Amino acid sequence: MLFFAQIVAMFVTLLVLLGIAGFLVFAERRVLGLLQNRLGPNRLGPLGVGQALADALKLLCKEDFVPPFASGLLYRTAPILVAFSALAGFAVLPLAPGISWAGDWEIGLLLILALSSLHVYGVFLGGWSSNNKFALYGAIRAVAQLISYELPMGLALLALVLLAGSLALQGLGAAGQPVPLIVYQPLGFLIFFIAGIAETQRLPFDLAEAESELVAGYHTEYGGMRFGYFFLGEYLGLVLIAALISLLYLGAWSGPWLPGWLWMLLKTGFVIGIFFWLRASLPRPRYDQLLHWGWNALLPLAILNLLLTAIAAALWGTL
Amino acid sequence: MCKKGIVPTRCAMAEVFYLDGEAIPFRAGQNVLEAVLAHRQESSIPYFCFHPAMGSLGACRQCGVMVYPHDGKHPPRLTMACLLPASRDLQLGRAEAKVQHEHQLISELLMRNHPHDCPICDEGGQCHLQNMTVASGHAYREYEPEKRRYQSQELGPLIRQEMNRCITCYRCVRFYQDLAGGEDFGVFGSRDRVFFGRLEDGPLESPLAGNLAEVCPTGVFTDKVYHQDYLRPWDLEESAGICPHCSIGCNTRPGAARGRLRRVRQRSHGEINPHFLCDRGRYGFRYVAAEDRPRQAQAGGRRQDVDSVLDRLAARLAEGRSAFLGSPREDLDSNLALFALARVLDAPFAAFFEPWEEAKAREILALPHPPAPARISAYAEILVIGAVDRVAPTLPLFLRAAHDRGAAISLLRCLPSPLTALAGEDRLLPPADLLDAAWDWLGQRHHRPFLLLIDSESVGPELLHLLRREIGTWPDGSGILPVYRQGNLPGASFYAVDGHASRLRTALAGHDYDHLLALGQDPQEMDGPWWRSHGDIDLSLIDHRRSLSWDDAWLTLPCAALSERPGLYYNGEGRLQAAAVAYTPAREERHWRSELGPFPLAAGGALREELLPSPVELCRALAERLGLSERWQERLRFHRDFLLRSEPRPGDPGVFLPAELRARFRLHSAPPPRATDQGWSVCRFSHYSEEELANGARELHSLAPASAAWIAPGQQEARQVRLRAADGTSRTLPLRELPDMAAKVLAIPRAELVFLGLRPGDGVDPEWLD
Amino acid sequence: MSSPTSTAESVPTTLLSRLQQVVEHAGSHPEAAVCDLLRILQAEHGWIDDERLQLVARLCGISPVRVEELCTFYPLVLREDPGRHVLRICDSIACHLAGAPGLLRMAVAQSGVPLGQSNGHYSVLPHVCLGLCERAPAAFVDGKNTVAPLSAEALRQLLQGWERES
Amino acid sequence: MRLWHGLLASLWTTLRQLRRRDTLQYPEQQPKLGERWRGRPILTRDPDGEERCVACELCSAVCPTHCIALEGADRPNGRRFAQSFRINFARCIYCGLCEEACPTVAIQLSPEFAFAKTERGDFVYHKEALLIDGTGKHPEYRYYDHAGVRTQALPEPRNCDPRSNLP
Repeated sequence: MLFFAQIVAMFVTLLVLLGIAGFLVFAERRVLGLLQNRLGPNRLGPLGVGQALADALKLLCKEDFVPPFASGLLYRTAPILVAFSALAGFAVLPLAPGISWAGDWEIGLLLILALSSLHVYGVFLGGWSSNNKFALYGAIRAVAQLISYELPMGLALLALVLLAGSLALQGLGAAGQPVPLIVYQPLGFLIFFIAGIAETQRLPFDLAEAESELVAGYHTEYGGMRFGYFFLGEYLGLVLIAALISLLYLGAWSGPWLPGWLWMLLKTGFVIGIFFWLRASLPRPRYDQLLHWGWNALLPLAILNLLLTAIAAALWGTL
Repeated sequence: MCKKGIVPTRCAMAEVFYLDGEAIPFRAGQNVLEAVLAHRQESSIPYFCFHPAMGSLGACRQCGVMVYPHDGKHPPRLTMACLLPASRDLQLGRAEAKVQHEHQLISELLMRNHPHDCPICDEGGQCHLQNMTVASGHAYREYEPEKRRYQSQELGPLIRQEMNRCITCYRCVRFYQDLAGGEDFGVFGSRDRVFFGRLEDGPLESPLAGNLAEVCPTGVFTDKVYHQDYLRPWDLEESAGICPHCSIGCNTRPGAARGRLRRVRQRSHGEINPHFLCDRGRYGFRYVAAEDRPRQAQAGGRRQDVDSVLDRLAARLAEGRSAFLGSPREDLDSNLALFALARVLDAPFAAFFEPWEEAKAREILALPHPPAPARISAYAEILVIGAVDRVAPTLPLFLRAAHDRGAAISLLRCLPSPLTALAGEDRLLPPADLLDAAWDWLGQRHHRPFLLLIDSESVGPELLHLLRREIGTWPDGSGILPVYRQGNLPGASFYAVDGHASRLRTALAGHDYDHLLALGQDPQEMDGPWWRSHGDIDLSLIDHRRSLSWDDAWLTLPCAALSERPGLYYNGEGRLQAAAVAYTPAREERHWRSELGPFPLAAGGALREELLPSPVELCRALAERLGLSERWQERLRFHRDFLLRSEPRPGDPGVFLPAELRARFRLHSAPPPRATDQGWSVCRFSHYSEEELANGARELHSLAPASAAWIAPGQQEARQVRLRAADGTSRTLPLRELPDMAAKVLAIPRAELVFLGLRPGDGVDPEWLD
Repeated sequence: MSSPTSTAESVPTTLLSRLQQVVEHAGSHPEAAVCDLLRILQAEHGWIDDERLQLVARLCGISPVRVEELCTFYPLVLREDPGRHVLRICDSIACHLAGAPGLLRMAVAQSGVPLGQSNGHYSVLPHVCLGLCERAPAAFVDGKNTVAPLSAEALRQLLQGWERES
Repeated sequence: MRLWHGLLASLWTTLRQLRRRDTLQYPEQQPKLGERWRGRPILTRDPDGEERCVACELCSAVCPTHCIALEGADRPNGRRFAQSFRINFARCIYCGLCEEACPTVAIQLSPEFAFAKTERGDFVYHKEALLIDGTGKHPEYRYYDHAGVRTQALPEPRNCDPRSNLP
């Protein structure tokens, strides 16, 4: 019975997550509008909320078209892989102490890092199987970008793990009580934040789908709900990274008056808002500049950060 | 020819002078402007009053160039290019600021009284003044007085005058008086009141008046007929055409747009029509838009679709009791197609319905290569027989040029003629006496080559026969140029003049043949009495004009007009020329909502072609229905290949009927001379605008006088005259006096002559009525 | 060419025969007589109307257009009825400086019609140089006499005289 | 340092826009269009109420999309007018060259810009739909005042008459 209830609850969680992703698309457009003197979509429903539903419906109703030149199986699986890897990460993400599907897994952080790497497989397979030069370029960019930013990200987290002495997400969250870890790790936070944007291929680092150069990048040939999966994956990844940032650096569920899970949600929302803000403000860098920063700036900084943390930990001990 | 930019000294061919450093070759006697115009299409020197046919006047002062003297002592000076003889190594400047300023000033002066009405002016888009003003850079007027204003005249249905636009270049009056010999148009007044026009309103009398629209460098004289269907010239599609309205075969440039033929302009052919086109050629094209032009096939006077009419016609032809009649005004291929059909059916075929006309065609074919019209002016002695100016109105231009060069022109005529002023010898004779007079003229000793210009409509075959028999004894270079109103007489009659007409008549008069299929000809319009006495013959017509028998004919098939199909025409000198399709008749249409009217073509709408079949297509369809398609094609190809050794394309100068093909017609015996009595005789009266096709051109035909019998003044007090045909029918015609015509001659329009079965020169017994 | 109008009633036979004599005098070039004919006809009638134009054309064997070209070109041939008298006041440069414009204005004011038009009795025309520059302003009366210099008073009296005459 | 400055400056710039809104809620709020707005071309009349168009065909000649088609005719008083005048707005790109080419200021671009049809053929506007009862941007202009041609035959004393007695 409990098992059955859990299945239902998981299903509900999934639906909620998908709903959040859909809502975020709308929310992003509204926020961008606000930041750019515009209004954004405001016609459907109160404040235009219905737009999210309309978009989803539209995507669902579109023809499921596989280009004749694409390699079918990979082409079909790639978007699912993307959506899956993003969704699976939420299994280990704690909303508050004890609120998480996978419980307090010791290797929760590792799992999330692994899943986020898996995400790029979907992207790459999609670009590869499309048999389209723009898609392939986009996919190659995504892979190279991921490799370049995975390293500083890992190193930044390593410093955190060093401080907290735990790989478990709940443990890491607990380490941020009462003082958020950003206080100890400002540099690490910055590195993780930047790498996180790159990881999720958000603007300004969305070079894998830079429409001015690559039409639509890796999902050039996709349409309908398959494209929708990519979209879902992207926005769920965004939520995941934002949640991780708030969990790891911003003190997770700590906060006065309100219950912890709400604090967690609020902080995640805040980080997502910052992501939107960045998107509205910053232009896209050149691809070589992106890699240059990743390897020549972010990676040495991350190593430096780890070194400093290690020294500090050796001198004053861990948390 | 030197190419532009190549160092001129390398060019040994021609002598050159230099304009802005560019070498320009010239021939001796050319002036600078002529040489520049001959060198390239667009002159870099602006000009107005100069015209290649009229030469230089130096009146407009527009064509100034800077002349640099060779001696180095004198300063350079500004000279009019049209008055400056081209000489070797002359150094001229055009592109320099001073000259350009001068051009600008002259433009400004010329525009001083010119209205700003280009938008409502028909000349806009093809206006020499517009082009030159833009080219000279004059854009803004600094002096804006009130402009001079005239009362324009109403100059008839063809030409419109808007005198306010005049820049007094005098081109019109130079053309009209000096070249065309017109007497009813002149230049009045002096100073800035100079007025070009007639004494009072009224249509211009010269048959060349239409050229004023082309001669005028701006919009004083514009084409009224074009104005009815006006579309800017840049929207017109122009093609290479051949005028089908007389034997000269002038080259034309029809302009069409949106499925309508809108105007015809002249296209220069150095041998035929170097500069000008007559009004029949210019305005005769409107027959394609005649209100009564047949567009529906009929059987027994009732409308039927083409296929069922063709079915019935084919069934009738299969009976083997049909004869065929071609037409000298139809193009070569149409005639050959019908001829080939007649041959495969083994049926009688003729190009003429009248043996008399056929004999004349035979004599025309038998003539040795006649000179080209433009060569007329090179002859020193010319004998003109008949009213050539009425038949081929451009000929007086060449005769006038010959006269100006000192040629002796003799004129034998029975009708008044504008050539009287040019003729040294001018004899007014009844038509029957023309032969004797011509014989007398030949009897005078002529040492230089001479030319006989014969209006073959007013003479009989015997005159042509006797005269051309003598050619061998004439000085080398002498020749006969016959003129007539059929556009393709040699081409139509080549296979059909060995007594074919007589045989056709005999066949139809007997019991074996009771059906005649006629293309572009109506036997009733060829010989009235004969046709009336053979009323039991069924007639099928293929034509693009509503001829006399159209509504009574057994079957009628409308076909495409000459300008709606390509064609080959042999002109009077035996020159084969090709005409391109001038236009495809069409109606604008749109598909989605008919009540909103046609969808604009320019906006992506469609034209629905309203095609009528060409005679060749009709013949092919008949051959297919008869199951003779292959044999017909074979025949057609055989006759065609024999006649067309080389086939010209539209725009080509043309190829000649080979001499050996003409030679076979020389062996004929003399046609029997007609008995002449000393009483009244008839001659053919015609107006320049008259021609079977051009009669359908409403605007042009409105100038033709009403049908009447014309006699010399003071011969009869009667008001009317009644003439009887051999079969007893009669015609009563109003009697009109015509000054300066032969005595004891009744001049009668062709339709009446045919109705009565009379030929020019026949004696008549007129019955005078009050 | 418009149809020739009958001139039998307007031109007396004596005059016609005189004109024919002039034409005969021109010999083989009758058109050379056209100026003389116009001069004679204008002296007799005061101006050249359409009938006389046609008559001249017929006598000289040229088209009326040619005659009209000539008539309208020369200022001394009048194609409109000028009234009984014609006063031509020279307005070329010497006379202009000596006051011809004032005289012309005066004449217009007195006759009551614009220059070149007749008030029924007479008309006043400006004219190109009369060759009397030394006695400017000069005038030419009725195509016969010259008055030079023409004072304003003389002009007034002249015109008044003509008006009284009628 | 410049990089950071640039990043922060751009973030600040976008943040400052939070309060401003340039978007109009279009169908409810109507935009205020400028005088020289290039919307749908119209045909105007002169101050006397006569059609200004004289069918010179310059607009159709200059139109880069060939969307204008017209044919002229003469009125009984000799004035030229457009017998038919059609513009296919499915093709028109509102470049305004026709207005610039028009010598009689007949064709003018109006501020009307929003028109949608369900059928392509309905975009073809005929003269009745194009002609307005007004003078448009040039209220005083009459082409015939400037043309220098009287199309009506008015014998005036000022007309040049070569037969006049004046020298």
